[in-house]
Formats: sequence, structure tokens, C-alpha cells
Amino acid sequence: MLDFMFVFFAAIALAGGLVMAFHQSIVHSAFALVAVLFGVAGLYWTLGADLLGATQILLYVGGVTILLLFAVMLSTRDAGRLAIGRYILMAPVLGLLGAGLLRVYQGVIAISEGRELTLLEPEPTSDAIGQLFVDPHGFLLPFEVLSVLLLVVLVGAVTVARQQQEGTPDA
Amino acid sequence: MEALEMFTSDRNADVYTEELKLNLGPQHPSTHGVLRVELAMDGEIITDSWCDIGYLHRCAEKIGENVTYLQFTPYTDRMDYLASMNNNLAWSLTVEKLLDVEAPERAQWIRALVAELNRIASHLIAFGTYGIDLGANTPFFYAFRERESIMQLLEKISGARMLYNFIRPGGVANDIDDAWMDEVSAFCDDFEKRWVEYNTLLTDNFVFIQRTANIGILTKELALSNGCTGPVLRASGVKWDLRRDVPYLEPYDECEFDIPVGEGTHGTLGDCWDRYWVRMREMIESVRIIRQCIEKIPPGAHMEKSMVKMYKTPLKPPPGEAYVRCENPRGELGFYVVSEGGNSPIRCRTRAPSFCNLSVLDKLLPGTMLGDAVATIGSLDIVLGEVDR
Amino acid sequence: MNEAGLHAKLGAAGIDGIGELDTSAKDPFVVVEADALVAVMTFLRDDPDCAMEMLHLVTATEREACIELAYHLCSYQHHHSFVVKVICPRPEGGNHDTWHPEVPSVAGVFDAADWHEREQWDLLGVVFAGHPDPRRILLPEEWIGHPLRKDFVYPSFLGDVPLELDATPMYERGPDWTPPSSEPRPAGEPLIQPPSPPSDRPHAGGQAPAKDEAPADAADTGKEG
Amino acid sequence: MEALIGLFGELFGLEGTLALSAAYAVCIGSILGFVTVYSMFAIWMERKVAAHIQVRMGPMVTGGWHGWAQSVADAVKLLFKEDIIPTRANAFMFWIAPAVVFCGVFAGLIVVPFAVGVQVVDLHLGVFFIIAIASIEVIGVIIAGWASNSKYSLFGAVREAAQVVSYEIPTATALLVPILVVGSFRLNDFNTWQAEHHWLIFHSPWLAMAALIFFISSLAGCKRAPFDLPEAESELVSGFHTEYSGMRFSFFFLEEYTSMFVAALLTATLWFGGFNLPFVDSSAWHPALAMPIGIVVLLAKTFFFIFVQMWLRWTLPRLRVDQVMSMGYKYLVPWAFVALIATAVWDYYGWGWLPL
Repeated sequence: MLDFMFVFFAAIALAGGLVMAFHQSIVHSAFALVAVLFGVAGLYWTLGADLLGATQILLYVGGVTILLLFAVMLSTRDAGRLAIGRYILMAPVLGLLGAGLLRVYQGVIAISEGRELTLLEPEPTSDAIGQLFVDPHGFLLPFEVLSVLLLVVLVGAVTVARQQQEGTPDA
Repeated sequence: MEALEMFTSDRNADVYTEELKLNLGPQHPSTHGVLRVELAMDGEIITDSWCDIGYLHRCAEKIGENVTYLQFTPYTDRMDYLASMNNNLAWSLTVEKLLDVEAPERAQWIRALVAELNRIASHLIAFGTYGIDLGANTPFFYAFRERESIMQLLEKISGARMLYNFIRPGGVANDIDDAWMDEVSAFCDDFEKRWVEYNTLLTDNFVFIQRTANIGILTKELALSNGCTGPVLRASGVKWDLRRDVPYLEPYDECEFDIPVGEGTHGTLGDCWDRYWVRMREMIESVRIIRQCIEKIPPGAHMEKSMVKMYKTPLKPPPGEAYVRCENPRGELGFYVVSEGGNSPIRCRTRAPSFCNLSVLDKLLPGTMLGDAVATIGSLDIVLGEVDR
Repeated sequence: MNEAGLHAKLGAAGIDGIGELDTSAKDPFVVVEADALVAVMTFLRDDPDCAMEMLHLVTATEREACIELAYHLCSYQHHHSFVVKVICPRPEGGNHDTWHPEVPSVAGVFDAADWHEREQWDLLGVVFAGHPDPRRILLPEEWIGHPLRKDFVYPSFLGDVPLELDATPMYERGPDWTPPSSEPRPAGEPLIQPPSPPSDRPHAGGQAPAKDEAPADAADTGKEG
Repeated sequence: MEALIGLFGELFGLEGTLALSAAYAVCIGSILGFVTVYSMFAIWMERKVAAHIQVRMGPMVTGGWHGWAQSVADAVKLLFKEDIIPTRANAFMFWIAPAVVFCGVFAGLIVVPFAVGVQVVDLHLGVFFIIAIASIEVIGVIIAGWASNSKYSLFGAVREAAQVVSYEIPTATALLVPILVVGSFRLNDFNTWQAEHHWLIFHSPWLAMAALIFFISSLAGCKRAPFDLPEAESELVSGFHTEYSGMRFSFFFLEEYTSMFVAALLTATLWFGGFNLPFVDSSAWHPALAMPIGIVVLLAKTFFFIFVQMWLRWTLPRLRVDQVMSMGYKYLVPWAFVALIATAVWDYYGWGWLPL
């Protein structure tokens, strides 16, 4: 059961990620992002982190991507197409990032070597998380900083849209 | 217009909302027929609008030049199909003016009575559909219940439910009897109670006031310059009603009634709520006129004798022209008829009140939101059969 | 103030081209020159004794010798109304396709004139010089001709679609009914074909048709009917 | 759920994953069946309520008694209607949108306790889960509006996005108020708490206020009048589902009525005692008696709130889009926070309100 769920959600996330990266239309990419986030939320669920999963859906799927879609749909001409050529310049940076990520994965795999996946009974994590949030020595400050996230997303979406308009000749 | 500058995005800015052209109509639930309005939208805000009419053009003026004077009466029914009696009345008065005859006294009282009944029916439609425009579906059914009674009353005397062809040059088609008038007074009693119900349901509703007050403000100057008439003009604060100021029927001279004008109850004079409220109060004034008509109606002939003779051959008015305007539910309906002595006029021009009232729409819409556009179109209360003729 | 008073007031305004008041008509009117129209309208609107706030109606009437424009004005302050007319005489052979009488637009004086003048251009082909938006209003933009002219001939085809006047009624069309043959429309031609060459058709003056062609029907629908 | 697994084990000798899958299948099937039947009933009820408010009779012929089969007939009609995909529409997105919309609301039902033990999963995050999963619906609506390639649809989708995202804040904040009192997300805990103490609506004025705020903002979340901006038929024809027809269109209908059900049910469970009867202590009853009574009581309360939703819809005019927004942000959000903080203070000092 767990294997099946894990594979199912991982497949959703991966497929969504591929579509997001390679689809020409930016609106499609945004919709694919929804699939990625949903798949990841499902993975959280299968691994027993239910509060995290639900929060992921509520905030990212229900909030962030909608904001993003909003900005992208409203401010781009014909919900435009990405000019991939412009991003080739960034290839070295992206390559370095990718290599770094691979290293991280290697580490993760090394840690989980020999462990067996088991179906975890979802434990009520909300109490502990709540305690950590309000504890002055806990995560109060990072939590507050994170709440700027929505603003960052909106600014980011506007920036993407703006680059689109500069890319089109008659904008 | 201040709102327009405040909220719409700057076209020269780096990032702006794309301008969207929205076709409101001709097939749209709230354009009251086949009106088409092209809207330039900035998000939800209208930046510009262009009215497009003519989808219901049926060449009424050309038809008028090809049929006899009497034959044209039913065609006037089809112009403002919600107020056929009033259209018949205007046409009959025009032809009578060309022929230099006057309808008998009793006919004039009957005319006023049925015209006021039809005015109530027409305003009921305006009230009901306005509710639908704003998302309140229920008042529509209440309004139709009362309109049904009026249609049944008028059916009893004319034989038709909507397009009556009842008022004709020289008088009216049939006489009315006391039993019918008793039914009319029973209806009046009933209607006054229902009217209070409408107000509790829609007029005083907080959401309704929010949606209509201070929206689509038509100033007095703009209304006069654009030739707006009827409730639309009166809501802008001009106390002008042909029934009182240029009485074209005897009863209007003798009956007591008030002319409701807009008072800017909820903020601005001439907003959608004022137009709505003027119509609502006009219904009650019409009831007053109907009551007095029933009371004072004199005995006599319902049709001018000389006209009955003339009906046997086509009417041939002497060369000349006549312009008569009447206070219709939607404003002043005028017929300008030019005769050169033939069987039919050489020009049969209609001044349709909805046509003039609608021409102001392009000036009201910019700066409002899409929902307000619907509220504004509804408050002008147009009938496309009359706009396009 | 009655019409005579208004006319006297207008005469004293010092505008050229104001004619006499025709009191024999049911609604007495004054005929003014086309050039004087805007000045007359402005005066009637602005003069405190006239105070014609509203332009009620703009009508073009095609008569035998002219196209006549009637402007119906009224005042709410003084409860009086007035009719101003402009006569555009018909030139020799003037008819449907060639003749577009021109008068100045009063849309700058009364906003109401905007749509009324557009309608008169649409249906009767009167050109209103200086109109802010001189488009057709009721008919489609690609329509040819002005249907309220007496010599207007209803086009029998709209592109390839037979229009109702000449078309076989639906109930008479059998299973093997085919639309009447028509020449395919050459590229660049307007959608609606003009009725017939202008020189072949009489105007509505009631003169005998020049040739025994289709326009006979149309002429009948004029004022003889 | 556990009971079902045990049942499968006894009857068919199923064990482990197989029994779990079978139990899930049965649960999902029964919820789907419930949703369909409920929607048909709710649509019929909506028509009848509307008709009687509007001094007419509504459907009277189909099926005999007061037209009870009208919805069945409609469903059959919708099934057989042509499924039109506009030429210029994005076919895949257009195709997937109704499913996404429906999934979101449908998934919320699996944590709902209908009576003692009648529940698919007794999730300890119950309320939070419903709110979270319901937000997927918005994505579906945006996809529908965007993929239809119609301006009216796009307008509807954008309105929906703006409205639902905004109203999630007061909805969630108002929900936090009873959660604060009970100290749990688990829906069953609300039932037991209210059985032991009193209905939460009577707990303090702030809870009553929170109930009102939740009900109003849940109306906006369900796109019900006077907040039916996304499908405002006199402005946007039909909003985001203008281009839909046949079965796909009916999915939007199912979604609307199901989300109405969830909102009404949350109101009933969180504030109005859930499946507990007033003045009667049913905790000691035998499950065979308590279960059907619990279901009936909960459904009765739920349908009362659904009736209120319909009542409002057929009485009030529609607000304008900016008024909806300002209502959410200027009134509902601040007052929801006031209720939250006031409840915290109230409960800290242990004040009482009504003599309970």
C-alpha cells in the first residue's frame, strides 16, 4: 500500500515537474506546478507528516499558485510563451546548482541506506508544532519571516510577467 | 471619472493589466433584448464603451410609409411592446391632429385609464427585471403576478394580452362597462398592498441600495442635452411630465396626481436608485389616476362618429405634418407624420424614448465596474423593440 | 412664449438666413439656411427667453423637390416648443446613389443630435458635416443604400444568401430545392450589391420610369401606395 | 473504517492491504453515491424552496408527488447531452477541470463523522484537512475558466480566485475559534465535547459571532448568492462554466451542492452539537440506536443550514465584486480575529455566558 501510494504521488510530482520545466506556455507551467506541489503534499502524507501535507495544500496549492496564476494570466499577452534562448546564458549557474543538489541527494541516500520504508501511523504533530511556534526560543522569528512569502511570490510573478512583456516586440 | 483615474492601471507602466474587449450582448441575459455594448475593460473596471443597436430593426418607419394610417396602429404596438396602449395612444393622437378631429370625452377617459394601467404593467416589468439584473430573482415573479392581473383586465376589453390595438384614431375600439371598472378598483386596492411588499423586499434592501446608490449618475445637464425623458429625466431632478405640463388628454387636466422626481435619497441625485424609485412611485400615482378615472368617467360615445364613416375608406388626411408627443412609461414617445394627401404618410418618424435614453449609456459607463454596467442598463429601462423600431 | 414670439426673438438675434414663420402648419415652423443652423440652435438653447434645453427629434423627410430636415425643440422652463427646418433642394437627376445632401451637424450643440443624425444618415443618406461619429447606426456598416429613400430597391442577395423578398418561402421548398443561381461575388466587391446603376432609376418624384426594369416595384411603394 | 476491514476479513477472508483497499473502495463508493443522491435531492429542494419563495409551485409533474423525480430526469438528460468542447479551447485542461473541481470538495467528506463510528477516516486534523483540500477546487475553477477560451469564463475564474482566496482567511480564522475552545482539530472531538458540555454556539458571544462569520464566508466559498460573483448570470452569463455542457457541467453543479453540504455540516458539527440531540444525553445509548438517530439529527441540522443558504439566495440581490472584497477584508477578517482573541481571553478567565 505504502509503495503504491509513494510511487503514485512521486509520479505525479515528477510528471508535473517535467511539464513545468519543458512546457512552452507559462500558464501550463503554472498549472503543472500545482501538480508538483500536490504530489509533494501526498508524499508528506504517506510519510506521516499530515500537518505539513495539509499546510502544503492549503498554502501552496490554494494560495501561492493561485496568486501566481492570477498575476501571470492577467498581465501577459496571450498568456505567452517562454523564450528559452534567453535562459541559456544562465546554464552554468543552473548546472552548478544541479550538481550541488545531486550531492545533497547522495547524502540523503547514504543516510537512508539500509532503512526500510514502513507505513507510519500519522502522529498528531500539530500540538508540538504549535508549541514550537509560540516558544520564544523556538521558531517564532523564522515563522514571522516566512510570512513574507506570499509577498515574495507576488513580486516574483510580476517580475516574470514583466520579462515576458519586454520579450515581445510590441509591448 | 475620478474612479477611473484612480483605479485603472497606467498604460505606460512596466506591468499593467491587459485591456480586455468584452462584448456585452447581443445575446446576454441582462441587456434587455438584443443590445450590444462593446466594453473596454481594465480588470473589472470599464474604461470605454460603445453602444451598438439595430439588431431588432424591423423597418417600422418604412412600413409606415406603405400602409394606411389605420393599418399602422398595430405596428405601434410592437415598438414598445410592454406599453402598447400608450403607443396606440400617441399614434392615434397624431392622426387625429392631422385630421383635425378630437376623440369624444368618454373615449379620452377610457384612454387615460387603460394607458395608466399599462404604465403600471410596464413599470412592474422594469421593477422585476431590475431585480434580476442585480441577482435578486424573486421580485420578478411578484411583479409578474400583478402584471398578469393587468393583462387579464386589458384582455377583457381588447381581446389581446399584450399587443392591444385598442386605442384607435377617433376613440377606442370598445366601450367599457361598470363591472370591468369594479374589477379595476379591486386590482388597485390589491396593488397598493403589494407595492408595500415590493419595497420591503427590494427597495429598502441594504444590498440593493449598495448596488444602485451612487452608480450611473446622470446629471440634469447631461440628461437634458441627451434628450432623456420620462423617469430617467425626472430622476435627475427635472420635474417635467407631459401629463401635467402639456396635458394631452382631458383626464390628466382634471385628475390630481404628483410627479415623482429624484431626490438623491441615498447620496447622489440621478443615480440608479433614484431612477428605480421614481418608477416605483409612478406606479402609485398611476393608481391614483385610475381611481379618479373610474370615479369621474362620463357617459357618452367611445368613438367619434365622423371617424367611423371615414374608416370605410382609407383615411386621407390633408397635406401637412403633425408632431405629437405623449408621456410613455419610458419617456416621451413622439410621432412626426408628414402627409401629402395620400392613403399613407410620406414620412412616419418615431421619437422613441428608449432610443434617446440609451444614447446616454456610453457616457455613464466609463469608470464603473462590470456589475454597475448591468445595473445602469437596467435602470435606463430600455425596450429594444423601440430603440431599433 | 408662442412660436411667433420665438421667431421674433430669433429674428432679433442678428443671424443671417432665417426665413419666415409658417403659421399655416399645425406646428408652426421656421425655415433656416443650412449655414445658419448651428448658430440658430445655439441661440435657441442659450437665450434665457427661449431656453430650449432639449432637442427632441431630428427628422429628414424626402419630398418631391427636396429633402427637408425638421428639428423639434422644446423648453422645460417655459413649456414651449419650436420647429426649425432646413430644406435641401434636389439637384437635377438627384437620386439615391449620387445625392447626399449635406447640412451642418448640431451634435456639438445638443448631444441628443448625435444618434438622431446618425439614424438620418443611415436611413435617408443625409450627410451631417462635422458629426463626431458618422457611422451607420441601425443597419450593418457594409450596407449599401439608404432604405427610407423612395427609390430604394431592396437587394435580393446578401452575398450568396437570397434575401426574403425574392426567396422561395420555406414551405414551398421541396427536397430538391436549390437556391436561385447568382453570380459568385468577385473578390473586393461589397457584401450587398447596389440596386442598379443610378442613371437607370428615377427618383421618387413620380416621373415615369426611364426604363421598364425592376425599379417599377420600388417606385410604387412610394407615396402613391 | 476499522469495522469495515474487520467485516471484510470475516466475510471474504481478506487481510492486510487487500482488505484496506476493499474497504476504501466501499467507502469511496458509498460517499460518491451519497453525494450524487444528495445533490439530486438538494437541487430538487432548491427548486422547491425557490418556487415557494417566488409564489409558484416549482416542478410538479415529473415522478408524480411534487415532481420528486425532476432531478433524476435532469441527470439523465445531462448524461445524454452532447459534450461540447469549444474549438479554440484547450481540450485537455477543459477536460480535466471539472474533475479537479469535484475532487477537492469530495475529498473533504472522508473525514466527516455522520454518527458514532460512521466515518471513513477519523483524522486528527479533520477541520484543517477539509479547509485545505477544498482549496484545490479553486485551481479547478481557474483551469476551467482559462481553458474555455472565453472572456466571460476568464472573468468568472479570476473572480473566483480572488474571492475564494480572500474568504479562506475569515473562514479559517472563524473555524479556529471553536477549535481553540475544544482544543482539537478532530471532528469527533467536537461531538464528544458538545455532548459533555453544551453546544458551542452558546459558549460565549464570540463563538456565536464566529459562527455567523463562518456561515457568511462559507457562502462566499461555495459561490452562493449574494456572493455568486464567479457565475453571476446577469453579468457573466454563467461565469467559469459558460462553455460547459452535459456531464461536465453537472460536475460543477455537484461541486457547488457538495460544498454547500460541507459548509452546512461544519456549521452544524462545530457549533450546533453535531449529531447530538439537544437536552438529551445519547452517549449511553446502544450504537445500533445511536447511529441512525445521530445520522438523522446531523442531516436535519445540515439541511436546515442548506435551507438557510437557499433562502438567502432567493431573497438577496448580488453584491458587486469590490463590495464582496471589502466585506471580506474590512469586516469579516477583523471581526474573526477579534472573536479569536476574545475567546482566548474569555476562556482563560473561565467566564460563562448563558446559564449552561
